[in-house]
Amino acid sequence: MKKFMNQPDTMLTESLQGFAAAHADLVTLQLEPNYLVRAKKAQNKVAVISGGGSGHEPLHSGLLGYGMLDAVCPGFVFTSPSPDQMLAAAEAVECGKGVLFIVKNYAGDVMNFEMAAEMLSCESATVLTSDDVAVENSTYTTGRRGVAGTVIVEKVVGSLAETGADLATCKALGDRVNRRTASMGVALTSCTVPAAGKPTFELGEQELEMGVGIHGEPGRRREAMRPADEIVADLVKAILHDLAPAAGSEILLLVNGFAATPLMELYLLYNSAARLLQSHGLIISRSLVGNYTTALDMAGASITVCLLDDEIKQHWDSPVHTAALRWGM
Amino acid sequence: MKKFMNQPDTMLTESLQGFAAAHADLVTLQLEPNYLVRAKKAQNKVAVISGGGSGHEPLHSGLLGYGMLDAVCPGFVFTSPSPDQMLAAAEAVECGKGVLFIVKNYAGDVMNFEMAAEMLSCESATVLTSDDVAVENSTYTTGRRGVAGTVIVEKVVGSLAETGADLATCKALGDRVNRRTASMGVALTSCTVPAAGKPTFELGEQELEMGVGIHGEPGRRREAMRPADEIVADLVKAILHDLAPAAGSEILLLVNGFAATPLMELYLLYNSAARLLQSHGLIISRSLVGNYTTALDMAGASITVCLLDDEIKQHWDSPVHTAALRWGM
Amino acid sequence: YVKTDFILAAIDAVNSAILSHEADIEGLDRDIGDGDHYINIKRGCAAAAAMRPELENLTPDAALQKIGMKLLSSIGGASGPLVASFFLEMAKAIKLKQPVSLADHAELFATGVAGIQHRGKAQVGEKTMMDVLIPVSALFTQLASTHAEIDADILNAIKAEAEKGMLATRDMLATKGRAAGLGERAIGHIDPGAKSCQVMIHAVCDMLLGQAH
Amino acid sequence: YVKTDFILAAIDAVNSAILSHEADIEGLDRDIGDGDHYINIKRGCAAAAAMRPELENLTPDAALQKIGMKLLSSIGGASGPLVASFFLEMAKAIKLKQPVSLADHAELFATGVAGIQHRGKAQVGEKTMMDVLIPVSALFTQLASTHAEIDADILNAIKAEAEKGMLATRDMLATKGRAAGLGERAIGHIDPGAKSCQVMIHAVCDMLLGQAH
Ligand SMILES: Nc1ncnc2c1ncn2[C@@H]1O[C@H](COP(=O)(O)OP(=O)(O)O)[C@@H](O)[C@H]1O
Ligand SMILES: Nc1ncnc2c1ncn2[C@@H]1O[C@H](COP(=O)(O)OP(=O)(O)O)[C@@H](O)[C@H]1O
Ligand SMILES: [Mg+2]
Ligand SMILES: [Mg+2]
Ligand SMILES: [Mg+2]
Ligand SMILES: [Mg+2]
Repeated sequence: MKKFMNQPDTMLTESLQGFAAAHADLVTLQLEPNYLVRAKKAQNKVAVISGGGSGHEPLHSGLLGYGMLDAVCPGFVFTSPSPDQMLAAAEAVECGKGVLFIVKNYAGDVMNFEMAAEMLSCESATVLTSDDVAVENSTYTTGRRGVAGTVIVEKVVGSLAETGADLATCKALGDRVNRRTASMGVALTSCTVPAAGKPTFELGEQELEMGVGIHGEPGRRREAMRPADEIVADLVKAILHDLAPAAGSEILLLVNGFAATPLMELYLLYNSAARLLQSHGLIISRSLVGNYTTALDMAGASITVCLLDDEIKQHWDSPVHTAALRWGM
Repeated sequence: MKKFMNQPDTMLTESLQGFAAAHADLVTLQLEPNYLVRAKKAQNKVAVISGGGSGHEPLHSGLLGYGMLDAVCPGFVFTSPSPDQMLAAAEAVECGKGVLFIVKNYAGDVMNFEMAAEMLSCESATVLTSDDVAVENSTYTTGRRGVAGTVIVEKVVGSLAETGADLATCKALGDRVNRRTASMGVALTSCTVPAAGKPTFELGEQELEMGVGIHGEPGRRREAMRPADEIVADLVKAILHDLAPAAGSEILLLVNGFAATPLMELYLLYNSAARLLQSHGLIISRSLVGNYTTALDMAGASITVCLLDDEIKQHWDSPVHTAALRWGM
Repeated sequence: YVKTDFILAAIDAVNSAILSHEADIEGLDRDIGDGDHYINIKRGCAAAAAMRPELENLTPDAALQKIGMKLLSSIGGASGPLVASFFLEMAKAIKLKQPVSLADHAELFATGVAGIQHRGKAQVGEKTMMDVLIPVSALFTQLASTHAEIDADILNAIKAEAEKGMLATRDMLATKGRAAGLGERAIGHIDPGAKSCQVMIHAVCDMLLGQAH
Repeated sequence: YVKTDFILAAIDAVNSAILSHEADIEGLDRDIGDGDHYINIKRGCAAAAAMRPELENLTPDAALQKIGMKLLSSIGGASGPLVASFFLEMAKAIKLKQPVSLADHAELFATGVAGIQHRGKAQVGEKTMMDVLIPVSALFTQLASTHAEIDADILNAIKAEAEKGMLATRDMLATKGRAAGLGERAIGHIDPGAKSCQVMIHAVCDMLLGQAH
C-alpha cells in the first residue's frame, strides 16, 4: 500500500486540516467532535447537514458552501460519523428553521443520523439517498444504497433551502429528486483502506466488478473485462429499467469517477452513455463529469441519471460556491 | 492494462467527443485536424491557444473558455500536436490582435508550435512554460520542462488577454509568471500508455520516483517510499532553492494530482506543504488542489509555487468559465 | 448486583479479547463489508477501557450511561449505535431497578439486546450480531429461570450458544447491513458483528469462569 | 536522378522495415522517453505509404513536399517536425536542381539532414537521431566525392555507419530531447530516434542493394 501519508491514524485529521486551510475562505474545521461549517454562517434558512465516512472526497466536505451544505460531519474512513458530530454541527448552524439531514442509505449512516435527530432539540427531518440500482430493492433488504446521486440531491435541496423554504418543503424536494435518480457503478480495481494496508478485494487483469459500492463492497457480480460500450450498456440498461423514463424526457447525466480513473476515460464513458441514452429518445439537458463520489483509490466509475423537470433544473442551475461545484458566483 | 475504452485507436476521439458533448455550452470540437474552440468566439483580443499531447486532462481542453484559452490543440497521447492543428485553430479564433501560443517546454511541443508560428499569416508570439525544477537547468540541455505551473500561466495570461491587451503585453506577463513559478512532482506508480499496454516504468511497493515528468518520464531519481512530510520537504526544498522568495512573500500554492491519487491524499500533501512554506515565512494567498495536469493513470502529485504580486493576483481572481476552473460567473 | 467494578472488569476483559482476536475478526468485514468493523470495535473498546478513572466512583447506571455515550461517539458505522444502545438501555433499566436474582440479570441483558434490536430492527437469521445476541439472551433467560446463581455450566452453555450463533451466520444470506447487497456472495462468510459479539461474550464469560475458581 | 518512383519505393521499403522492426524500436522510448516514438513513426510511415495514388504522377519535388507535409501532420511529437523537415528541405532543393552525379545525391541528402539540424539544433553526441544522420551524411558525401555511382560497397558502408552511430548513442548522456532530463539514467539505452533512423536507412540501402542484383 503506497499512499501519501504520515501515520495511518493521523491521516484523516491532516487531510481535513489541509482541506480547511486550502479553502479557508469557504469552510471552517472543528475537531473533536469533527465537523466543518461554512466560513460565513447562513441565516434564516433550513440548515442542511450531511456527512458520512471519509474516503469519498469531495463528498461531502467539497459540497460545503453557499447553495449546498451548511455543515458536514466526516467519519473515519468508510465509517459513519457519530451523533455527537451531528449535534455539534447542528448547534453551530441551525438558525431557526430546523435541520435537514441528507443521509446516504447505509445502516450505519441511517442509525447515527437517526440518533442525532432524536437527540436534537430543534426540529429536524431526514432525506435518505438511495439511488444505487445495483442491489435489487426488496422487502427483505434495507433498501438501496446512496451513491453519486447524493450530489444531485444535495445541490437541489441546498438551492431550495437558500430561498428560505421550510423544512417539510426541503425534505419533500429531496425525496422527490432521490426517487428520480438512479445510479450504477463498475470497478476496475478495488480500494485499499489505510488501516487495512491491502485491497478490500482482488480483481484480476481481466475482471471487473459490476454494481460495486463506494466502500469497496463487492457488487452484483464479478465479470470479465469488456469494452467500454458494453459496460456502459449494462449500466444504462439497469438504470433505465429502474427509472423507465418516457422518450423525450430531459435528464441530467453524471459520469462519476471513483478516484483513480483518468478524466480521459470518464469522458469516453460519457460519450458512450450519452449516445446510448439519446438513442432511447432521452434529452441530456445537464451534465457533470469528474470525481464527485469516490471510493478511496478505486479505479472505476458510476453513471447517474436524474429525471429533470423545471424545478429541479432551476435548482441545479442556481449559484453555488463550494470547493467541488461552483457556478454563478 | 485495464482502461475504459473500446479500441486503442479510437480512444482519444471518443473522449474528445464526450468532452465536447458534456460541455457543449462551452466548447466546440473540430476533427481532422483536431482542435477545440470556445462555443462563443471572442472578439477584439489576442487569441490564446495552447495544446499538447493528450493524457494530461484537464490540461488543456479543460482550460478552454472565457478568461483562459480560445483554442486547444490536442495531440495523440503524450504526443505533441502538429502544425496543421494549430493553423486551423488559429484561423478559427484569431480576431485581429494576433495569436499567443502557450507551449510547454518539450522538444516536440516547441518545434511543432514553432513551425505553426512560422506558417501563420497573422502575427504571433509564444510563451514557453518551464516551471519544473526537477531537472537541472544547464547550458547543455534544452531547459526545464513545463508542468502544472502551465495552468497558472494560462489563467493569468488568459485573463489579461480578455482585457484587450496586445500581443507583446500578454507574452511579457506570461513569461513573467513562468519565471515566478516552480514545480516538482513525485510518482508512486508509473502510467500506462493505451497503445503500449503496459506501464512505462515499474515502481516497487517501497519505491517512489522523485522529480517525475508528466509523460511517465523518470525523474531525478528513484528513491525509497517515505512519509508524506519527508517527500513534501524534498519537493519544497527544491522549489524554494529555485525561487528563493523573500520571507513575507505572497505565494499561490498548487497541489496537483497526477490522476490516480485521491483527493484525501492531495489535501494531506497541501497541509504538509502549507505548513512548511509558512514556516519559511511565506504567505499562502491563493490555493488550488486537485487533478489539473495529470499523467494518464499515474498515482502521484506535484507541488507548484507561484510568487504572486498584485497584477498576478488580479488575473488569478478574475472571472473564468472553463470546464476545470470556474469562478466569478 | 451489577457493580461498577464488574462493569470495568468486563470492559477490560472485552478490550483484551478484542485485541487478541484481531486475526479472527479483521478480515471478515473485508470479505462481506467495507473493512472497518474491527478497527471500529477496537477503537471503541480502547476508549471505554480508558474511561476507568472517570467511571470508578460512579453508580452502575451512570457508568453504563457514560460508557454507552463514549462508545456511540467512538465506534461509528453500524456498530456504534447498536453497541451503544446495549449500554444505554441497560443504563436506563438499571437505574430503575438493580438486578438481584439471576433472572434479574438475564432480564437486564435482554433489555440491552432489545435496545440493539430496537435500533437495528434485525431478527435472527438476517446475518447480524443479533444471530448471537438473541439466542444468547434467550438461553440466559431460560437458564436463569431454573437456576439461582451463575455457575460454570451456565457460562459454558452461554459460550457455546454464542459460538453456535456466530457460526450459523456463515451460510446465511444477509438481509440487514452492508452484506445485504451481496446476495449469494455473502454465503460462506461469517458476519463480522456476530464474530466480535461472540468474542466479547466469551471474554465476559471467561472472566466470570476465572473468578469462580 | 531522384525519380518519384524511387521515392515511393523507398517509402514502401521504410514502412515495411519499421513494421518488421517493432520489437527493436518499441521499448526504447519507454526506457528513456514517454513511450510513443514507435507508434508516431509507424503512423507516419503508414500515412506516407497510403499516399501512393496521389503522388504517383507528381514531380519529385512536389512528391517530397507532400510527403513532408503529411509526415508533419501525422507523426507529431519531436519526430514529426524533424522527419518532416528532411523531406521539406529536400523538396525545396530538388525543385531548384535535380541531382545528377552521386555527389549531387549526397548533397541532397545532406540538405535534408541540415533541415533536421536547423529545426532541432542538435549536434553529434547529444544522443539523438543526429548521431546516425550526421555521420551517415558525412560518409555519403565523402564516398560520393571519390565514386561516380552508387554500389554495394558504398551502400554497405553507409549501413555500417548508421549502425555504428545508432549503437554509439547507447552510452551517451542526452542533451537534447526528453532523455536530457534523465541525467546518467539515459546511459545504457539506445536513442529511439537514432534506432528508427538506422532502420530506415538500412531499408533504403537494402532496397538499392536488391535492385543492384
Ligand atoms: N440492522 C442491524 N442490526 C444488527 N446488526 C447490524 C445491523 N446492521 C449491521 N449490523 C452489524 O454491523 C456489522 C458491521 O459493522 P461495521 O463494519 O462496524 O459497520 P459498517 O457496516 O457501517 O461498516 C455487521 O457485521 C452486523 O453484524
Ligand atoms: N532536438 C532534437 N534533434 C534531433 N532529434 C531529436 C531532438 N529532440 C528529440 N529528438 C529525437 O526524437 C526522438 C523522440 O521522438 P518521439 O518519441 O517521437 O517524440 P517525443 O520525445 O516528443 O515523445 C528521440 O529519440 C531523438 O532521437
Ligand atoms: Mg463502515
Ligand atoms: Mg511524446
Ligand atoms: Mg464495516
Ligand atoms: Mg516519445
